[in-house]
Amino acid sequence: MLRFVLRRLILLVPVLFGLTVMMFIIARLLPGDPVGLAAGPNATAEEIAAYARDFGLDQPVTVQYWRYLTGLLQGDLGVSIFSRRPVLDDLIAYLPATLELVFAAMALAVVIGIPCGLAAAVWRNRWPDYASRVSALAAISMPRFFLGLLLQLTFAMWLFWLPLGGRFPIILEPPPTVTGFLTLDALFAGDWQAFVTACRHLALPAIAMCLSPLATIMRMMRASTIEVLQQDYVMTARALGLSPRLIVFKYVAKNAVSATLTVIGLYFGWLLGGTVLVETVFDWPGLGLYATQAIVSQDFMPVIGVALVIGLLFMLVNLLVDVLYGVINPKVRYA
Amino acid sequence: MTEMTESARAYAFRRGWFRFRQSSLSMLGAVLVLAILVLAVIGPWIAPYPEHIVGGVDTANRFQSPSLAHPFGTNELGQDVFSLVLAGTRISVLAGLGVVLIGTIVGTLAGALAGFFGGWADEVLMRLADLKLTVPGLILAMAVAAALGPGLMNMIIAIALSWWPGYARLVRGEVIARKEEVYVTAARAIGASPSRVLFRHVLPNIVSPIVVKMSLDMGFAILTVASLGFIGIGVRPPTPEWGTLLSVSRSYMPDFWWTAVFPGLAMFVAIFGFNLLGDGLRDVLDPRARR
Amino acid sequence: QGRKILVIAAGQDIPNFDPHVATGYSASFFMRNVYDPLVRVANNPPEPVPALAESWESSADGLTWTFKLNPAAKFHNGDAVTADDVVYSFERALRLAKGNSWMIRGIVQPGKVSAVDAATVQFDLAAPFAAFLAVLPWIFVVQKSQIEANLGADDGQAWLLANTAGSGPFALKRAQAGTLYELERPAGAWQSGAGNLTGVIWQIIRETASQRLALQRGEVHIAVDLTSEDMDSLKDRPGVVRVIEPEYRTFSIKMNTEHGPLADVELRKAISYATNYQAIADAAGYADLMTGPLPNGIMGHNPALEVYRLNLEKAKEHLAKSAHPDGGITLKMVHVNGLEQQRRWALIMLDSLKALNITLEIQPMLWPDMVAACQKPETFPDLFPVYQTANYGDPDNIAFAAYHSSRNGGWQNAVYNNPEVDALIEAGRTEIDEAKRVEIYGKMQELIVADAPDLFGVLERRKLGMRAEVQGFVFAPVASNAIECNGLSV
Amino acid sequence: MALLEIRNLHLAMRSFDGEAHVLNGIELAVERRQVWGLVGETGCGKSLTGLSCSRLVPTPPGRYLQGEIRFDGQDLLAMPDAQVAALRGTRIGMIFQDPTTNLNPAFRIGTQLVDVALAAARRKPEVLGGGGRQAAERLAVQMLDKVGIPNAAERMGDYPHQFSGGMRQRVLIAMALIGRPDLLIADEPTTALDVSVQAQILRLMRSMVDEFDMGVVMITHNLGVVAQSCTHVAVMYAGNIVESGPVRDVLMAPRHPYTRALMQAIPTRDTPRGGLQGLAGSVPNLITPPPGCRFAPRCALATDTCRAATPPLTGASHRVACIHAETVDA
Amino acid sequence: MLEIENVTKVYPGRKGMFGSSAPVTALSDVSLSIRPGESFGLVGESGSGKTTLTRCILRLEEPTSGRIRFDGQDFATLSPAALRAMRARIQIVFQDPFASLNPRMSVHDIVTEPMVIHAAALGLGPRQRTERAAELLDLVGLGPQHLHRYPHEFSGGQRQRICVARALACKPDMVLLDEPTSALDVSVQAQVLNLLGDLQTRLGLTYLFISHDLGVIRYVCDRTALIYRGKIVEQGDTQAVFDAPQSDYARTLIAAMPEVAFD
Ligand SMILES: Nc1ncnc2c1ncn2[C@@H]1O[C@H](COP(=O)(O)OP(=O)(O)OP(=O)(O)O)[C@@H](O)[C@H]1O
Ligand SMILES: Nc1ncnc2c1ncn2[C@@H]1O[C@H](COP(=O)(O)OP(=O)(O)OP(=O)(O)O)[C@@H](O)[C@H]1O
Ligand SMILES: [Mg+2]
Ligand SMILES: [Mg+2]
Ligand code: NI
Repeated sequence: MLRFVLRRLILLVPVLFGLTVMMFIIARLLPGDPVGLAAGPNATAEEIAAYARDFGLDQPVTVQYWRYLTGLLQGDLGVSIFSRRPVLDDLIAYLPATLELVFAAMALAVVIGIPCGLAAAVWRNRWPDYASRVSALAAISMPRFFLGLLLQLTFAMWLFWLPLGGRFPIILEPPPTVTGFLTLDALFAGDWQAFVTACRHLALPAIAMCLSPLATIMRMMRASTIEVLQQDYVMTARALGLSPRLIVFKYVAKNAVSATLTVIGLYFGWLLGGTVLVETVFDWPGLGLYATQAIVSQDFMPVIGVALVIGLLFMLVNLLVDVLYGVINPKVRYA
Repeated sequence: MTEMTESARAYAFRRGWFRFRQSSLSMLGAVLVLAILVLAVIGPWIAPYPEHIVGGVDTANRFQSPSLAHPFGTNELGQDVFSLVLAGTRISVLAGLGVVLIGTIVGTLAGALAGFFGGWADEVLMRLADLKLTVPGLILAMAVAAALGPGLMNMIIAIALSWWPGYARLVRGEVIARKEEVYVTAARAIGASPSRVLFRHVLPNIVSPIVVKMSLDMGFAILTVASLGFIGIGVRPPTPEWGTLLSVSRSYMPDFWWTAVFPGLAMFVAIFGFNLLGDGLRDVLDPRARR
Repeated sequence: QGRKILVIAAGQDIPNFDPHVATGYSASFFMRNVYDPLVRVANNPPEPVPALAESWESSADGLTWTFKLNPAAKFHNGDAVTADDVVYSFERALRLAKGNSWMIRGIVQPGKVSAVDAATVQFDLAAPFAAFLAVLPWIFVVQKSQIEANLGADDGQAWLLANTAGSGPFALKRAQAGTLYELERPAGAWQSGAGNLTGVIWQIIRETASQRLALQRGEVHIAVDLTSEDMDSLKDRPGVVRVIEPEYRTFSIKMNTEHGPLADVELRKAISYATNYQAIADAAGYADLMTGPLPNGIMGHNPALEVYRLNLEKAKEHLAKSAHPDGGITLKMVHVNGLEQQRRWALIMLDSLKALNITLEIQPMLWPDMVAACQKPETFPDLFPVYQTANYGDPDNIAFAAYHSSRNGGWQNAVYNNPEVDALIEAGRTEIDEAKRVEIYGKMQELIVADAPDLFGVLERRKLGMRAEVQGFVFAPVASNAIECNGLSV
Repeated sequence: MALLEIRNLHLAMRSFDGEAHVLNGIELAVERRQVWGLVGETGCGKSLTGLSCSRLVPTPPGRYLQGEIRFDGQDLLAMPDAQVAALRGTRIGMIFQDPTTNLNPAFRIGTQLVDVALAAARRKPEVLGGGGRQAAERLAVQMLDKVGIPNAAERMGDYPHQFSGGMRQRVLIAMALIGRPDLLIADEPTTALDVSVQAQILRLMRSMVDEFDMGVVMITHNLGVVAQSCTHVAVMYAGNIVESGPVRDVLMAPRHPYTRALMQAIPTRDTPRGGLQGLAGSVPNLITPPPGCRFAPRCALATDTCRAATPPLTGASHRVACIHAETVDA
Repeated sequence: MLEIENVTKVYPGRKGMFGSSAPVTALSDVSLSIRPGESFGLVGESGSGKTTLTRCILRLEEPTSGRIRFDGQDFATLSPAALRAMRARIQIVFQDPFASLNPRMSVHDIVTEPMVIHAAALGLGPRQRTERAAELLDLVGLGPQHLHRYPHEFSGGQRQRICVARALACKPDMVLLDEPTSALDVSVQAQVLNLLGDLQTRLGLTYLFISHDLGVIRYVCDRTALIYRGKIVEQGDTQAVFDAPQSDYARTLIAAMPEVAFD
């Protein structure tokens, strides 16, 4: 087990390496002139050149890449040519917001999706099943950004129930940073009101985000539950007089959840990358927004940084899922 | 075993059609998709204000709320939103088709070769696919689209670039599974060459999952196209594209909600249609997903 | 609880705190409130008012300027602002050659700013410069001792990324990149005329509709990025005050006068007559059509100038005289991807040019790509929309940037050059007599209109939304979205 | 009163092609200590008959047309669900064919056994003698021991995949017997096993019958297995029981043409090369079954009478459903 | 005809996620010699290596060591093309008739495929191939009306007949039968066994007949080998093996054989 984890961790290195190469290639494909943008509208050619020199952009790509790699090994992710801030600092500032959103969405998706999927499978071909299937498909088909807009329109613009966007009201003092998750920090600080406020801000974006993983988890859960329900051992359990509740909640659920687990892992990565749209809609100061702005201004160190962080997180989460999978699935563990 | 004299294919088709028809949802999907395809073809011709589709403006009539003359109202330039949404169907369908076709062709070829021959080709492909999995598709597509500049074709390429590994993975997995089927061993035992085995015995048997994935992916491709448009890296004006329309009009909410809501709804209906159809097809074509 | 905090909603993040590096209106907001220049600009029409300098005088030839510093002025750490600091700041700005330093480049030279005594600074200009007082508000003074203590390898730039060394009415309290920046009035603020604010928050709300809603709901006091549609919907909202004022911000579409079909002045005129100016104004909402190259109302602007207006007959006449009498050509127009107004104008141009049987290909581009395209006439697109904001309220600002051939290759004037116009601009620059300047600029405007290098578009009015409880706001048509907060109260 | 008595049971199953009449008047009576072998070709309805004994046939697609299934005198088909469910495990036990798929791979076998024991004890407290979880664990170990698992106590913590096929089948038997059922239905319990293991399992089952005083229905398609381990046999063809009775009587002197054909299709020590008799034709389509005797189309002796009506199962202990039974005997 | 000398096959262990499995020795030092025209039986429990042996014979799998000669020729020395040609002479029928036919091909395509592959050697045109396919179907007891049907329309016994027809298409000298009847009902099994016996006498085929049903082996085979965990534990005339088994394993196996016999 430990060896497995170590092996996987070592395998991360080449993938991350490939990632930097790929992003560098894409960055080089960009025909634009990020320096010109950063140097400001009134810069002369010499100033622009000086600017480029500042960032080593006058060097050949290979040299730039080499510098980047050596920097990376020392924990230096480069500098945004636009803000001149170190990318690492920015990532540290933006990441918690995204993670909080993703975790909230994922938690919603899991907490609602798994029981619904289970229910749909158990009452297969009856109304809970139809209802959940139609709504799952509709949820998957609903563009997140459109849903976000509709939610804003309804709850923030017409009903005035929830805030329109942002993470925390600026007038209020945010709770002291411990985890970077405002909700948790508020709880740690014992500030109930701040917690409620943070949750109110989190609500709409998290709902907009969670819908499609929720639907997928629900469908996956339904499918795997149905598959499990058709397994011979379920028939045996019924034939030997185990109560339906025990069968479903203990025997079936565990098998079905383990099949759903991989989807959750994959979706986590997908969500990390997918925050872009929701963050744009809700002005959520997270990685997605950061990446969008970097991409639009062709500031590619942040783009590479974001790709690296998301890639790393994605792989770590999937590693975690694989480990969990092994814990739930004795066969894998002992194989 | 049936004793009917009709050919096996006709029987299989009838059986599939029966299963498909039984689900009213699948039928709804089929109807929606059909409608979308028809609109994609004739949309620009039946639009009430064809000149608005090619960029005509009517600034005297800005922001008219929905009425008989303008069922979906007019936008910031006085263009008829209904005409724009109608014309957007073609763009979305074209883009979706483009993405899915490129993805399928490239992915199937790569996946089949990797799965069938294994070795270093497999290694390289799988590492590439891993890479793709770790970089979120949307960010990759955004970066590529930003690099290539706006435009329908560029957008299709940008998305397809992050799309084919999905097919490659699917096909590779299926090929590896099929490779172990007894009838494939049987073919090898009678001396069939590798290419014969691949094209005659393996590939024909994985058409169903590919078709299912394609129809499900159509919806997602349309969604991704719209997402890029929404971020603002979409088509060039004056091409009416749903995501771009939505992205422009979101600043006019809530007062001029119709400029945003109708393109969004069109998007939703189209994606929903393809997803319903894909789901129905999967029930029919993919034996493992059978209920 | 005794705290009076003004919240400003804005779409732009503050990229950098270094007053000699940063640009953009968000950075301007920051610098105007955290740092002090020698003089500030205020009122409408704009005029210089004392800041660090309590008084100033210039020699008759306009070459020597002397500023008396306010003895009360002190930095946030309590040290007095001295002439040394002022000299250091100007030299640093020139040394770094970033940010706003271009405004004084060639006018103020290194070594030519000197401290006469601790409270007196003297400038020996290289040439007379009519707009000198108008540019001074944009060169801010940093505390020499603090910078020198944190010099690093880059003249303190790295340190100033996250720190400040100013004397302004407010000091930085907290910064959350991408979210908000909070300023706080320091204990020993020396500025007079202060309102009751104890602090200011610059909150980043990227969507204009969101800004408007936040304003409507009283979550913010001022929203600075509102669109005309937002202004309409804010009309008659209780508790909201709308500020809609003309400003020196021109929007025009530059044509490639050097390369391609539009090198032909007849074709340019044909297009100038074919453009639907009314639609452009409609689409812009609260805006006024431009009359010639200079912004309406600025000194030297001629409101009676005869300019092009939609006239298809004349357009066809000029087209007939061009190399393409029947049209049938395709022109390329670019615009900044995501800039909604520019997209609208591109579509209006597409519509307008149909009348001349000219096809327009629209290409949204990223700004750096557009800047890159400006470098050569060959790469410059046929039609190129630009906004030009007067950084200081003087005709020289627009005239020099937009029409002087020395700017060729840059985005403000990529290709247009006319030696006569150049000469007039240079003359206007160094002339200090106002009447003569009006004459010079009048002549220049006529020449430019005859050349038709631009489609003169609109002057968008400044659109600010404000809560009624905000007191003490006085509009000045220069960078009015970089709100100066000293005098405000809530 | 017989332990289990199935009377004239008719069952239809719906599928895409139509509704198949899969059980067509099953008659079967099982007493305690009787081991009934249920034989027949694939798809003739053996499993559905077995499942019917504890009403586990899914409905839909299944539909009982008529008949009754009397267990201890009570008709299962007339009972509410909960009451049938209460019989499962404690009164009627079940063992299925594939020992690999019938154990839940994600749980320790101890857990699975204990859960069954606890469920049984809820309805039949004497199973655990009023004890709780600890008693259930003790009982589970005891049962494992009884079915011949060495080191039973230690193996409670193992997962199914850590056992061999034969051991898993033993575990399943232990699970089925832990609630001390009166009737055991075993659906092809040895088909998936090798011959040597099969012999052990059959021996184990026989010994359990006496110890637990059960009636057993053992479904198989191997006549050899029936001959060696059953007291009675019922031969099924296309949803009918065509012949039934004490195993010796039926196998030594088969009277239905189908039983005879089946016997002749098995190679024995004395069958000469080429001496096997296959059965021409194939099993009829059950959606539109042939009228009358369903075996008629493949039967050399069939006459118009055969095709007119389904012949009833007649006789005292050795019962046959064929009007030609006497002829065949001759 | 077929000589198998000291064949050993070791499958390397697999690397799993949480550890790796040990290598499996599927065959160890197996030697057999099959004479032309005989039926050679191979019995053993599941997992004893029977299928692995057929795969090694057909070179679908490379033996780890040992030699296999067919008609005096060592397969290991053949080029891939020559090997494929050689496969026309040894054919195989698999256990599961439901899995061994490509569901997307009609019976005609299935039966003619070997002829298409070996067209050069056989010299048959399309028309002749169809004719021969009809003949083959006739030979295995199916009719020409079945040519254009698809596998799922057939019962297990019929499918197994199609498999036999395919195996016979190239007029092989030897047929490997890997549990050809274990998926079938007894009545159908009898038909297929009779058909196989019939074909052997008519066409002079050599069989390697694999089964775990001792009754069937006894009925069909001239000589028999017992395989246990990859090792041949006993071989000889069928009669002798059954009447006087030498090894313990053979004795337990034969004793456990369920038979319809009462004493
Ligand atoms: N769930 C079901 N839906 C529809 N038809 C079914 C279902 N289960 C069984 N059948 C049909 O009922 C008939 C009898 O099936 P059953 O499983 O009882 O056969 P069996 O005698 O047990 O066969 P085997 O020896 O293969 O186990 C078959 O024709 C089968 O196709
Ligand atoms: N591709 C493979 N990789 C690893 N091990 C294998 C492989 N194929 C077979 N084995 C192992 O080799 C051994 C022999 O398998 P084989 O299939 O030859 O047995 P068999 O006698 O044909 O069994 P059955 O009667 O079940 O068909 C088994 O332990 C099996 O697990
Ligand atoms: Mg069965
Ligand atoms: Mg085998
Ligand atoms: Ni009869």
